[in-house]
Amino acid sequence: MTTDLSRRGFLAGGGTAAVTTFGFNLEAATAVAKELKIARTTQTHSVCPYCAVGCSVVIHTLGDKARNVKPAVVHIEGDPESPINRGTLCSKGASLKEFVNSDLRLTRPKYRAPGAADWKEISWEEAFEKMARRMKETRDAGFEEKDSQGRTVNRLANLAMIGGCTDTNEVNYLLGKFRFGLGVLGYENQARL
Amino acid sequence: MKIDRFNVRERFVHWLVAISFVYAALSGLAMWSRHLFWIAGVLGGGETVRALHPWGGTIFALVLGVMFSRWASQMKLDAADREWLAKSGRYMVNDEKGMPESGKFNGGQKMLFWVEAAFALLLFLSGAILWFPEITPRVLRLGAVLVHPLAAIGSIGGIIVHIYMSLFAVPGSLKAMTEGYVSARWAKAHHPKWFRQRTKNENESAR
Amino acid sequence: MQTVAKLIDTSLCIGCKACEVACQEWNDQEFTLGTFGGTYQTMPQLEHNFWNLIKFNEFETDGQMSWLMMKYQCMHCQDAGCMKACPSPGAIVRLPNGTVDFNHDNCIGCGYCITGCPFDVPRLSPETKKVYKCTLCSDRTAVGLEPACIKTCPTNCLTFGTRTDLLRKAEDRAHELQADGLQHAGVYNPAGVGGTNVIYVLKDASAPESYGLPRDPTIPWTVSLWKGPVKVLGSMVFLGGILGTFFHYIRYGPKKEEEHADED
Amino acid sequence: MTNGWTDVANADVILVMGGNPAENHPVGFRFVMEAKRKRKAKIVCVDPRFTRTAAVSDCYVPIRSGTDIAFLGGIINYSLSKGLYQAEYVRQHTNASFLLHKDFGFDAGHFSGWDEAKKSYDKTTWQYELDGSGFAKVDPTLEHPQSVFQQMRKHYSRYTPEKVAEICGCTAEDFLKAAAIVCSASPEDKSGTILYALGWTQHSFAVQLIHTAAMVQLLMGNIGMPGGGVNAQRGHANIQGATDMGTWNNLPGYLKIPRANMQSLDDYLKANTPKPLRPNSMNYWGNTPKFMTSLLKAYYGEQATKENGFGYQWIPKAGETENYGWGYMYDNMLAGKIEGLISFGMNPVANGPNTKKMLAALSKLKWLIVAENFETETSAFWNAKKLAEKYYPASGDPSQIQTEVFLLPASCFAEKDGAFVNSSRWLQWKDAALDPPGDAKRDQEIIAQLFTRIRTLYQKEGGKGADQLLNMQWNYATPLSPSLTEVAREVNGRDLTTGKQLSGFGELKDDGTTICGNWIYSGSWTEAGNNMARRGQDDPTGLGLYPNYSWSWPANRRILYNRASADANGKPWDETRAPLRWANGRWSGDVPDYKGDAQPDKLGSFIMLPEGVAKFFTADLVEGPFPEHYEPVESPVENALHSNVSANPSAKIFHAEMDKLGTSKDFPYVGITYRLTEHFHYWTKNMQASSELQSNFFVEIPDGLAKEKSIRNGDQVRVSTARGNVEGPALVTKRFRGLKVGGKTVYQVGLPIHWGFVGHIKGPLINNLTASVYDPNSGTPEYKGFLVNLEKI
Repeated sequence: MTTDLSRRGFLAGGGTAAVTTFGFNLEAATAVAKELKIARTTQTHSVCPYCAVGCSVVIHTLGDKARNVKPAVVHIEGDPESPINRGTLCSKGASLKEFVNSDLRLTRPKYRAPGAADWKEISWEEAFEKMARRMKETRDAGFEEKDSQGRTVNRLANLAMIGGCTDTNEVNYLLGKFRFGLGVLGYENQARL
Repeated sequence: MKIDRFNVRERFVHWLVAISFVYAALSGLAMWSRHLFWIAGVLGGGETVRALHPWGGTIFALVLGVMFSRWASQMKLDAADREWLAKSGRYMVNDEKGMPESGKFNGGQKMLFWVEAAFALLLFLSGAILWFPEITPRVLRLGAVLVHPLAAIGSIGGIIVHIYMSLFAVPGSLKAMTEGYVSARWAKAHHPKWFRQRTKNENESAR
Repeated sequence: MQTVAKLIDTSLCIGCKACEVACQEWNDQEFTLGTFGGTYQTMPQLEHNFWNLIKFNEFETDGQMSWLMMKYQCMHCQDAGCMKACPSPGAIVRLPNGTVDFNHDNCIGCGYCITGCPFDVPRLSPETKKVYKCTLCSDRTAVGLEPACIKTCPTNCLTFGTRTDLLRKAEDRAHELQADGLQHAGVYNPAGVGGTNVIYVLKDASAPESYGLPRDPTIPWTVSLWKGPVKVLGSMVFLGGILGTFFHYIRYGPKKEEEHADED
Repeated sequence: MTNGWTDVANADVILVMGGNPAENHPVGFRFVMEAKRKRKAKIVCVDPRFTRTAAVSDCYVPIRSGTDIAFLGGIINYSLSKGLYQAEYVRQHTNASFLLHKDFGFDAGHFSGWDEAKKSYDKTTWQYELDGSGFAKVDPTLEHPQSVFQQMRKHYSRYTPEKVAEICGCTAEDFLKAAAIVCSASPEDKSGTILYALGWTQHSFAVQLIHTAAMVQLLMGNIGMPGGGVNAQRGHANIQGATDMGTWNNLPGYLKIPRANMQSLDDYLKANTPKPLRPNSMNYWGNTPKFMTSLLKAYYGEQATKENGFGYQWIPKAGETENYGWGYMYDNMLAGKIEGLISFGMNPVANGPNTKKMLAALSKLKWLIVAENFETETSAFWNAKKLAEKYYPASGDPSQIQTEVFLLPASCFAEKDGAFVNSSRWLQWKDAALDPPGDAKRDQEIIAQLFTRIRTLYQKEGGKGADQLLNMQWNYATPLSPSLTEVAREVNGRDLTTGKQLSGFGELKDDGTTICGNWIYSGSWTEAGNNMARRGQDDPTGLGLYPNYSWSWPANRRILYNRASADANGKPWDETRAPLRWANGRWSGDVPDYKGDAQPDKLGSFIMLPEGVAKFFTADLVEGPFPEHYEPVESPVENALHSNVSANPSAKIFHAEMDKLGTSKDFPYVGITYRLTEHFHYWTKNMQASSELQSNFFVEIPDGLAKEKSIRNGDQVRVSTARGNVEGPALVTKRFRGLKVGGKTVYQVGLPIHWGFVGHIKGPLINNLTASVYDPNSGTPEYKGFLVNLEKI
């Protein structure tokens, strides 16, 4: 969905500044030269990732989704269609653009070897291989098929998983399958804190 | 006969004062009224004017300071000057009979000196306040916005008279500030006391 | 075009600072990470890159705490001191919808507007040497969007509309608050500056100072004098000086050297 | 939330306690302001600090942290003794009339059944008197001395206004003023809501606190009513959804984790399917077999057969008394019992109690996987000594920490689709606006890759429990990056015989012919499409329910227990606020929390409970069937009700070497931690916009204490506990005052949480101070009310 705001209307008469330099148009109602930065953006509906009020937001991205455009977020503001926030946002929600665009965002997998004093970058492939190997070693070492009384328990107590409160239901459902596939019982989220 | 009136140094200082004054005055006028903002266009645009006007004023104040230190002692008003001033109405209508004789500077010139110096001081102080509106106290700025234009009006007014006198009203005056000398006739006519002093000195030194 | 306005109902402000951030974000301001100021208030005062500040004021009266929070920004005065003081044509403009906006192409950075403003709002940027303040998001209002601060305000403390409507709404709300027991509730739309396009409903309009608002703001008298009578005086002096000397010359002509020479 | 954000606007009374929504949920708070503006609702704010919520309240009462049960208990006593409760509601919709075991009682801090040696209760006497057919005996007159109502009256008669004032540190007048406003919601045509958050849940008696709130609301007749309810304001975007999807002790949809003694599916269902306690109880959890079977079928697909109990054996089983909760997790980690930790968007070093213990525990891991948007204290834990030596001088040098750490760049909210569940239980679908930056990947891809690769290893090499891992169904169209719409459809469930999406959990079967990934979400993606993405603006009841906007669990019901909004004949208590109406043989309005066509008097109104009615009295909790005031584990005073049992006898306290507790001799003040409106948790220190609003950590100090200690605003101070310390400038304020408790002045010190050792702004981690002390029911740490010392430095 693309906004149909035209920038023509409000840029009309942009040349008055030159005239006034020579003092002939003293009270010129100078046109606003600043362009509306969301005049030609693509809008996507999303939900604020912070607290659980669940405010809807509209993400304005650069470009019209054409093949040769890499979208970038130029602005995020409240979605007026949401009965919850009706377009409003709090101070954190109002700064979401920075969340997406922050230069502190992680963009490459990093690896810290045992005893190392620094990160080093690692490829996804190498990272996945290593992680899968570690998980298997741990599971093979810790998997309990039977408990001390000989009852089938099929559990894994030496591997724990946490998180989820910032992820979607669907990702959490997948995490749940991952968890139960491994037999993990130690599984917690922010609700406990 | 030529009589030296201002030496090179004095003339330099005077013209530095004059140029910086004119620049400060014009750039100031540009920022004083929207009707005169066109001057800013002539002087390189509003931002340039805003940036350089305080510097022009600062140079003006500095060289005026030099001029002041050089001339202040000569500008003391004596009894004759006061009498001259009291009778200055006659001077204005070119009916100078009965007016006391002037020295190197007449009472009017001395007054102009003091008045312009006082205005310059006010301009400099109030100008400094207005230069940095983001840091100077508001109450000072509120005073300065009044003092600065008033002092400017006064000093420009004075200078208009000064220019008129030197260029038109008293022919031959300009040479004193350009080439440094005046004719004996001129000196005798406008500053007889000074003329006598000078000729006496010359006679004495000639003797 | 109708004059638009912003209504700030202080009885509904919760100090959430959403308006502060919305303003910063929309206007792509550079952020300043500060030091601790000993208060919840973001910074002591408005800055050239911070145009919308919530002021926090704590009071204790008879053991009862009150914590007043109020958004502070350009008031978009009907009779704007900044415009009056500005020497540069087209630098401060009144848009057809009543907004007092700065056009930085024309701003020369003299800072007279800072002195002319009775609300201490405009600020000079040390980098660009130009003055900045709230624009009422003129780029948004131009296309029919509400200003960013108003859009984001969660509690309805801020509303946007025509000045006529909002003045009526403000009066109604003040009456409502009075009926609820806040007998001094009232509207802040100071006459001294011809009314403002930012209108407050105060829980105690008898003491606007407690919110950090001036009681009777007017364009400072020195500024009015400067931009009024002093200008006339100046024009008279300059024109009078030039014309006077000219006619003096015509009437009396130059001084003669002979007259004095004869006396010798 | 039993109700929802939009519904708060329907309230006449709003009690804000244990939360500070004006600061932490400002947008949700707009409905509070709307109620205040439009309905002239009265806001009561009870909080140790005069917060931004207090600033707009009609009545503010300062109390000592952790005395909320005393305060609410006082309100119960006030309500009962003044007759300010909705009698008909209480009689009809609650278990007030149920008769209790004749030996039930409470004495000197303990309920009946306390075993001092085991430090736990035998709950035999906490049961109802049953008749011959296994149903509870009732006395509709509520006058029987063994009735819940009379027992409750007796229990709370000790909570007099004077006692409340003595415990809480407020004045009796202030308490009475607040109680009067809260109880003004007792008439049938008035409703009041309670808003709470972590100010209640972060106590060693947290669940009991919420129990007390529910009791107050039942007395006022506020549960099920628009503008009523007990409403938790949750702190993270999908904390509700994450909990719905299962925690250590739950499968999705709050199905309990099997225990080792439940060896077969039948054992499990027998143990977890409740029986009705009254003849008219609908007892909806009686459908547990359908929910569980459909989940197992979703998990194990073809491998789940009737013969193998639908794959039940592959679900891991915990020991009968085992606990794998948060506190235990890190205690075990510290003891070296955990080798690997996978963290998806969580930062335990920052948000777990006793940071030094957290750091030490992580150092014992062999490996740690962290998927994040930003570097966190957790991913950088091995570098804590370098990054924050002031606080962790004894922390290990990186060279001594053998943990292998993987830090994976994940996608943020804007870069992925899927649904978040807000506090109102609304599932709101969002679309992806752009791709993750750089090499960052969407979370589902990271999970799928890990899962697929470890499965491949087991397929190739074999290994322990391989069938458990390999039988988990993962047959997505793009298995290495499953589409979340496909997953959402699986979560909703479908009928395997018709291949059609289920329209709701009413269609679930226990014979293996339906699959459903989470029964409470069934109805979210039906044949009609993705209901979570709906944007309908209509609001036919005018109550702000918006039935066609997004989708609410369960069954798109917006107000839980809404059957209780009407009397026995189905007549709404308040005609102007009726979420349900009974006419022409069916209920209309909100989705009824009742059988849609059942006569008003046919069934109990609380269909999820075996009693069929709401419970004042419950044997479900660990430390008692009625809430009782206990002091925080670290408290400056003894319990004024029973000094011999001062703190919660059932509180979970860990005793690792680093788990020290302090006494009021060394640590005379009370510390409380909280969020500021300027920041969000430990995230926004990465945001310049938020950091600009408040760059610095500070310590909020009451005016009186600052005077005593000659501390001026801005002076550097150190706050310490038996665990650690934090340093920062003081913010001296009158908004925080000393409270008179039992003849002495107790000062509280405010500690905002948002800083750490990575990000744009840095400061101490507040959990340097907190203790590994937990609520025994929920396993939430006690972050409000612990003992601190304060020094000027």
